[in-house]
Amino acid sequence: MSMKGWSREQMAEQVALDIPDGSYVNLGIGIPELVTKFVPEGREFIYHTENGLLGMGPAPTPGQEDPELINAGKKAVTAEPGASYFHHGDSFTMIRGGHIDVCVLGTMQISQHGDLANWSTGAPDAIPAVGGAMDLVAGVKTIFVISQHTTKTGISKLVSTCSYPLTGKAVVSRIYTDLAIIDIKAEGFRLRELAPGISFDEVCAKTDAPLLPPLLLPPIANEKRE
Amino acid sequence: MSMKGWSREQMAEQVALDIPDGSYVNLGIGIPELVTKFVPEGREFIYHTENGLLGMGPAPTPGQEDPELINAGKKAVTAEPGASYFHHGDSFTMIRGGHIDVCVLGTMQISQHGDLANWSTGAPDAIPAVGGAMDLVAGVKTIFVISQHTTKTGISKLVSTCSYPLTGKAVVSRIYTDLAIIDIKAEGFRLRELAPGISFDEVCAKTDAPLLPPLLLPPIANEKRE
Amino acid sequence: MIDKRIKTVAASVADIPNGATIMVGGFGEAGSPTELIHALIDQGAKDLTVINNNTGNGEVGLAALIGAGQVRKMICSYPRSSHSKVFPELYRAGKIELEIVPQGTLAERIRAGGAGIPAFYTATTVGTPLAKGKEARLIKGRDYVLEYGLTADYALIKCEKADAKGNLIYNKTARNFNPIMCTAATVTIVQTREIVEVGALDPEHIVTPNIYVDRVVEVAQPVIESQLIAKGVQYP
Amino acid sequence: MIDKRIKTVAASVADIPNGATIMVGGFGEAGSPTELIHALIDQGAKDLTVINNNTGNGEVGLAALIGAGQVRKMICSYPRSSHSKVFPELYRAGKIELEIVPQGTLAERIRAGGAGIPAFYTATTVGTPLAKGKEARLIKGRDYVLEYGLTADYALIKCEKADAKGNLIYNKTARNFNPIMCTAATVTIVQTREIVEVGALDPEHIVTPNIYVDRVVEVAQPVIESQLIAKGVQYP
Repeated sequence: MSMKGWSREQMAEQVALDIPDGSYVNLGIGIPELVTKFVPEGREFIYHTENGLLGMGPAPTPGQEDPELINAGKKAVTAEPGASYFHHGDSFTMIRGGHIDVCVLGTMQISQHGDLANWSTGAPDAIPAVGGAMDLVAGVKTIFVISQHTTKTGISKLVSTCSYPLTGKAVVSRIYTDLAIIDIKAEGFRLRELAPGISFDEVCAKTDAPLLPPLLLPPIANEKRE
Repeated sequence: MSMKGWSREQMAEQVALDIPDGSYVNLGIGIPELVTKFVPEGREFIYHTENGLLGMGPAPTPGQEDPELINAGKKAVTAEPGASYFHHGDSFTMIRGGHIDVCVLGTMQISQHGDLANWSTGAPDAIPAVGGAMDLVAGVKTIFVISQHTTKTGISKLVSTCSYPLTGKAVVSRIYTDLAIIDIKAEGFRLRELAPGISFDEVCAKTDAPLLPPLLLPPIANEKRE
Repeated sequence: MIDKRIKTVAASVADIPNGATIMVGGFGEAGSPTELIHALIDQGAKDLTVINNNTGNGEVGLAALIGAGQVRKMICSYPRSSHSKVFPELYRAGKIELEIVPQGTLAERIRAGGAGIPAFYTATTVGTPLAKGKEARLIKGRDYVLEYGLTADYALIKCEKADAKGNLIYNKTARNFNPIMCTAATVTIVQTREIVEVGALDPEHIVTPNIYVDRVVEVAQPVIESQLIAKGVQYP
Repeated sequence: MIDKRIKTVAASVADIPNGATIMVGGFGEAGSPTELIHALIDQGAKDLTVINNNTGNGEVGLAALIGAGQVRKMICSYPRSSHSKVFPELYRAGKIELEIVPQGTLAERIRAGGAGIPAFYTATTVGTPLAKGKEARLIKGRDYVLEYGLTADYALIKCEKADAKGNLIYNKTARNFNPIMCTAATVTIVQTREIVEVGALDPEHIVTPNIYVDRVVEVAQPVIESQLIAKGVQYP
């Protein structure tokens, strides 16, 4: 059976490949949490969780959970050597102050301008619940989004303009979907890499906004053009 | 020899008598520091120093000084049991946030409206140096001033309007001088108590603003008038 | 001499009046002062405004306080919960108000309230529906909104160890909102696993200096909310 | 893997360019990174803006840096010193600029700079000459002025113990401005009495989490400024 597209794990692996050694990283709940499984050999990431821990480690072995050592998703975690605890004011100093290098988030919609909508459908009976998402997108240096390209019913999550309420405006740098890696550029969605067995036309068809082909000029040619 | 007026120590003692048990207290440099010697029996004050110590104790015995355990005047101090260290941001959270009960400061001038001028003469060649005084008067609940009534050349420090640059506007509650204890009221300087051997007329003569006599109505009479 | 110890949780919350604004520490169940909240349910104060990141779990602690109809308004970042229907039902029925504040802005507003900062600018919520009605300002080329400091009449706090003077240390991520809430309330009431001798806590390690604490009550073996929920406990 | 250790103080400050803005930790001599400052004197960067509560003592440390003519502008609360004539002479000669900021506002501006708060309101300086030129605002019946966050290109920091990842703890009142300055600089350079194993510092006791620290250099026996001054030492 030939592979077509990326699995959730493979999407997370692609994200991990793009995070430099020594980065301070905050991972959203869900698929983003899988990034920890794919840290490339020779690199070290330090994980931050909003509820007051820098140097978060993986889930403890069953039976070793401590109800007072949890992550922002309220699941039991561990602390790595060199970790530190701090209060919520200090934790968001790290976020809002631009000290976290990379945040990886899931999404409901993302626009060609990098607008993110991942906290509310805006439905009249929805109870608004934003958590730390607006702080993260406003403060973290680089926002990566990891998400299925379309909803379960086939509707594109990549859109010209978000119809859902925004989490942040022009905040996302790059999107990792099951079909492709796409940069957000001044000119809009720009394909960076296709998943195995996926064609440019297929991604275009499933993207509800213009998708630009990758820039293929080799770096040396670019330099010469300067 | 009959006593006339209060000594520096006696001024400090009068201040100490007016500080309730359990108060958090910040003492300015100079005469205010003497307050620690006169804490009334059965009372406990906890001393704060701006440079990051709550629970400051007295100067260490000579030879026991630690250059990394100092007060805001940069003199060696000690830490009492129950003391804590914190950074400057947190230290001024205590001050600006209204958590310190009493601050005792020296002064150059004080007006009948409670304006304090204790940081600069405003002379053209003076190098401005304000330290934490403006933060203290803006943030501490009760500001007591302790000072000689006049300068060495006999000029009143208690004035109608300060001619020196202000440290804070309408911030002082009470003044303790060598001659008297004077409240700052909406109506101006109001005598509270005379030092031994000092007459009301003498204090009036040495005060460069109207001085009102003490309110002599007993509390019971006051209640009846309500 | 200074001794802030109180014998019982009931006595520690006895004076909280109807209409009070109360900060409640904890993030999820970690650092949640469940015994103090239960004492407040027993006490019965009504018409409360409660500030907490969430709206409680199951039918114990904060969720039970809300369920008892004692809370008029919640200020929080994330009122959803996987184990609680209490808040959503009251909210949909129009029986409780909600002020939604992003988690970092909530933390900073509390910190500002405690630090005597009446208002500050932040980029959080710019360009989103939560910026609606907020004063906007361009500073050095970036858009910000104005946010106001938050204070409260009371704070209900949980910590690991305390001394009689009110110095506190916490356990791991149970620290969360507790230290900043201590600074922002007029009266800070603390439940602690252990009361230690004054001087037993290293001055370098104290997280909440005693100036922020008014009452300390020992709760040696606090309940764990998730265990109560697993057992189906409803308070009271 | 993450290892922020640098072998020498000279290497740790080698890249500081002319015109840099530098936060220098310490209050008086306590917590003053004297060896880092001396390395900066040796390095020779000029036209610096320096943020420190004071202007140094005697003719060593910050006073020596100022005396060497490397500082264009000082931002501080209290430029007077009983043991130093360096700053007053340059100031009166018009050779150095001074921005005077109340101590608490200085601390809060640094804290705000590190916390992504571009500006905040405070009551400090209201009604005084230092409020001149500041935007005023009435909030809930009280007057405030607007103050802006401060950031720097570099911070020079002294601490007691550090690990290779850059976690820090301090000693007593030598903590002072150091932790907040760590948060507000693009590059934070730390001299520490001791470098310990990663994991040797208790996660509950770390004052500066490693995210704020870029370079750590061990200075096992730092000079004590007051002792140098007593001996009449002039640097270099």
